[in-house]
Amino acid sequence: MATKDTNIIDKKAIKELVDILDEMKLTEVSYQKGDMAISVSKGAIATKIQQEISQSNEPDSNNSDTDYKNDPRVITSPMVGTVYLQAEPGANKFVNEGDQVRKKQTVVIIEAMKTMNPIESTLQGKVLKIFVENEEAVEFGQPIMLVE
Amino acid sequence: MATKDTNIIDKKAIKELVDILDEMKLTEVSYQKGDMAISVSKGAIATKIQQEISQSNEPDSNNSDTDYKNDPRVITSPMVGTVYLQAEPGANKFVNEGDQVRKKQTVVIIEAMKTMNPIESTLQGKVLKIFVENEEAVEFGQPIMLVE
Amino acid sequence: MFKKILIANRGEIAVRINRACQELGVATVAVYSQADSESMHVRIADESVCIGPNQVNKSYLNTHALIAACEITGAEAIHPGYGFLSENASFAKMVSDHGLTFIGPKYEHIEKMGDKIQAKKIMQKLGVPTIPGSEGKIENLSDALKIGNEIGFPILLKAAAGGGGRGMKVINSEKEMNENFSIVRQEALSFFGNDDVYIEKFIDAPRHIEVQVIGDAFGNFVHLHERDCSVQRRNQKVIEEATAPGISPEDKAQLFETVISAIKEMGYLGLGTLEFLYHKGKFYFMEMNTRLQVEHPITEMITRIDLVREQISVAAGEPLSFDQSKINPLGHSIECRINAEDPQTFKPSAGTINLFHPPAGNGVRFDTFIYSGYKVPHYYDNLLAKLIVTGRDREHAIRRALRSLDEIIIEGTVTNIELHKKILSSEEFKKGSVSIKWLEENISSLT
Amino acid sequence: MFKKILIANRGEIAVRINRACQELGVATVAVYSQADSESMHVRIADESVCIGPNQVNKSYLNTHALIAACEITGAEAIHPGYGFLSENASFAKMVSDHGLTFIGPKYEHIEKMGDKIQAKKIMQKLGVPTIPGSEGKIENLSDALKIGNEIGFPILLKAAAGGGGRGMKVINSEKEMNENFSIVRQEALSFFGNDDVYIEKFIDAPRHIEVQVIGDAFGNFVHLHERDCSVQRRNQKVIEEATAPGISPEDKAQLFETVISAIKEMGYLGLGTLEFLYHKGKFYFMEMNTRLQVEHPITEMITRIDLVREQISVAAGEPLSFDQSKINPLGHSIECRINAEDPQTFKPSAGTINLFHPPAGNGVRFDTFIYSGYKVPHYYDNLLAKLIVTGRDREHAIRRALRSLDEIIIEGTVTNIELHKKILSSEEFKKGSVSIKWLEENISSLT
Repeated sequence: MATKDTNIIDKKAIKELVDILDEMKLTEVSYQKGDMAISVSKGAIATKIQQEISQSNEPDSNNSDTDYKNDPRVITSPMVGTVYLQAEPGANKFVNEGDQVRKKQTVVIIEAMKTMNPIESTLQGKVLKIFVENEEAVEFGQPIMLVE
Repeated sequence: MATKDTNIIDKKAIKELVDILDEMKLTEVSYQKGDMAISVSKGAIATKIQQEISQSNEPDSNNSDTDYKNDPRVITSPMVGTVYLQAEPGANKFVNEGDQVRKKQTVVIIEAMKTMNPIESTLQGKVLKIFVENEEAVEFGQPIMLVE
Repeated sequence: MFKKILIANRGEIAVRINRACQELGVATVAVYSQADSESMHVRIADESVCIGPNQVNKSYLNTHALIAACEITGAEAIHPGYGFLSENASFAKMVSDHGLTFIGPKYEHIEKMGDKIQAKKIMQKLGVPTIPGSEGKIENLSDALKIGNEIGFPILLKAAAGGGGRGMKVINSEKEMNENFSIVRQEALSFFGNDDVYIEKFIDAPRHIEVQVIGDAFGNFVHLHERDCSVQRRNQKVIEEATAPGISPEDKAQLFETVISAIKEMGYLGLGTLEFLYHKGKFYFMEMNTRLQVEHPITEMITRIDLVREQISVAAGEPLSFDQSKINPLGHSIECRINAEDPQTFKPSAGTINLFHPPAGNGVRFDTFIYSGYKVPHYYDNLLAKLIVTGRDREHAIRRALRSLDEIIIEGTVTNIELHKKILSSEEFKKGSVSIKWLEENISSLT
Repeated sequence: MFKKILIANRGEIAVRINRACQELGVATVAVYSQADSESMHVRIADESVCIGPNQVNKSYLNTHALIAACEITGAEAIHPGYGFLSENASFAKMVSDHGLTFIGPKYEHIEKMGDKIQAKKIMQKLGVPTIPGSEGKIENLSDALKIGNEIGFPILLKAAAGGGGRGMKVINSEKEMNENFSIVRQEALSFFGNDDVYIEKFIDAPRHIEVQVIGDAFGNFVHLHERDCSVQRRNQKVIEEATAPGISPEDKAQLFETVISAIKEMGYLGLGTLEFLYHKGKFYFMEMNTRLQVEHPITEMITRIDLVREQISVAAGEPLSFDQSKINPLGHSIECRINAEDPQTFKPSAGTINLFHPPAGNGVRFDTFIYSGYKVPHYYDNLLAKLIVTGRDREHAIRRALRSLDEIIIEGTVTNIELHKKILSSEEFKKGSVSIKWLEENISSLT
């Protein structure tokens, strides 16, 4: 094994990163500073089997909204049901992309068990994107719209 | 493949990284500094399950000889049977630690199916260590003695 | 037959039900809490719907979300599994009011059997032997003392709304009754929202014997013999077996006759289990579970009937695929509940299963939902898997269980596998016929 | 019963036998080649002995090493599994000459049944229907032409020492006989070290039906019904099922009677399988396998008899644990052989199993030796696992097989799982009764 002073690799930096990995229960960490970049990973199995098992049945979700699942700028569905973007057929949408919304403003209606549930905005700002289409089925936690 | 004196790959750096990988029980490490970038990884699952399954039943082997399993300096048993270090009870051993052996010299006898099979040395040199005891059962490939 | 079924459960039982649906050619909808998005039951279903956050009352017990999930997916029926909403009569009614089918008994039967006092009265009337006790709820301490003296102490003071071993206390004397009557009532109120209590004769160290039944809408009622679930810890079943050792065929036959006559009289639909205490040659009805049981597979193995398949068929209005004459138990089957729990403290253990390798081979079934890399959430119960072994006889089944337990690899969380090995290796278990107190009294001396 | 058994095999069958021994309380010795040191059969045995290098003739076929391994471990009996030395009469005799027990039939029976010409003669004499053909070996071309004309072309020219589908050719005319007679003999000589050949009537597109039998040393002879192994590719079985669909109970009963009478007359000991071609309501004896078969589990599932356990008991001089009256097949069982092979070229595939997750649930058995992280050596055969599913009827078993195939995860090597799905989904297979030519003729059009 190489002696201490002639090591090519900066073991100390890697060790620090591994400690962070363990402490934060991560499976992978990458770090880059100046001309140095390090990436370490552990426990590849978990990721692997999950990918494999998912192949046959990806839980329903729109490709477009999965990236935003944990985004704080997103209004998510508080319930399971069918979403309506307007109060009745032919009416204007509650909200259009580009509109400003206030907190507590009704942004969509979700129908569940024959009941219409007005869904209020939890955010304030400009609607950048509406992820759902009229009469689409939504599940709990599904992104409805992105607000800046 | 690169010729000896013009190695393109810095094997030493890779070796260091592999040592770190092993020591810190990682499955993957990437390291970049200056114009050098290395990434190494190992199949962690394989190692893991094998360790786990081995716990309940480690194939028979003497701790003392396992390290030498693939050592070219070792004479291994060419057959399954019971090893004898001397021709008959009370006689001198064929070979003692410290002796010089020649190729084709009988070093032990292995009894299998009531037949005595003289085992000849495949090596020449000084006997550093004899791994087996008299009347011990040996399997195929089991180290018999270490020759310098 | 239904075209699509929503499975309102998680874990191994959701996986079990999903498999039965697949084999029936029925599409499945899995529901899940946010903590369960990576769970096996979600991954193997045809569709899945997230119904709420991690807490069970906002997800798996969220009746509105479940009905809405049927609406958006077009599922025609709901299979509740066990636990959660499986014995919730008002949910069963709600399901039916929405034009959907609840895969279980009629809600009236769920309701009646859910009230332990009423259940006992009904069974008594139907000729099923019950434990001597108060006729209905006890109004006050003086009544309690009077009835206690009539039946003879020790007696059991039980919450009418209790179950699963919770909400009961042994009372050995008038003095203990004086001390405990209001405490038990108060506990009943705070745990179950109902302070009705009743009294039963306390039977010391009985066995737990239960009878599996099923009925269809065409007047067919069949029993699938009994299970012995006496190996318990804190009233939780640990090991179950079918059939029960050391009880004469005549006594069993008489019990089955009584049971069948009762459920026929009730017009019971679907799967049900009548639980009995067995002591000195006598059976005493305890309660009826109006749902699929955790331990149903041991009955499946010895009878070769797929209970979940039959349960779904019956709910779909089809007749049973067999009659009593086809039920001839063969061999002996044992189930070991593999829990994620600390072997010393019995505390539930969560964590990531780094590595999972199941036992296998002739006569071995391993019902589970774990896989290598699965993170066990700590929000739900700690049942990881059920090892079900079946052998030509009890001794063979025990040996098969032991070699199977040796084969299991579950890395990343502690389990009670070693406890199972100790139980199955103990001379007393091997002899058979241990009581429901045996494990608890011997757990520290098992080696 | 033996105290210790040496298992002279590897792979799934060595694991299977080890489990049976564990359940009997018998200690086990695994043997292995250097390539197999990490193999499951080594890991689960009580002891293990490395018997040689990777090549089979120096390890698993190394009779001296096997006997020596018994000597150093004190094993009293050798279970040969299937393949390797399982039908080697001189090895069986050598084992017995060394005071050990060969777990299999008497070596005389292995020897007689190993010679296909002699086997046919013996069975003919015992009243078992055989395929019309030459009475013994053919000396020369002119005899071959004469017999060919007597029986009527097409005929099959077969090497006496052949087997497993190797060493045979269909001859359609005198001309083809002229061209091929010496070629077939020469091939027989180079493959099997014996150029004896014989002639049989060629039966086009028959089914492969085989009967499982077992005999003990007390004059008990029992059949365990039949298996249909018609789904083959290049004479290798791909899917087997029990019982065989579309054959009348009367025809089966008559066959069983003939078979039992024959093995009783032989005084046959242990497990055996009589293989028949079935065509237009008639059975023709092909050969008898004097060993455990790969497909034995489907018979175990429908009869509930542990064949390996019985095989060991019988070899230990014990009587069978059951008689014919106990054998009442229930349900339908199907086995899919999961091979590591390229789905297009069918070339064997080796490699490391990065990830393995088995199918499970009611009615599912998965006999295998692989595990996550196992490196499949390329020296041996490519059978990775056997999926055995059992359902209430054939349709149920097929559905169960399909959902189980969907559950399997084997990562790191290609397998024939997709082929199994195609076969089980095809209308012709579902109808039942396909011939041994069906798969090969339809393999490219299965979707």
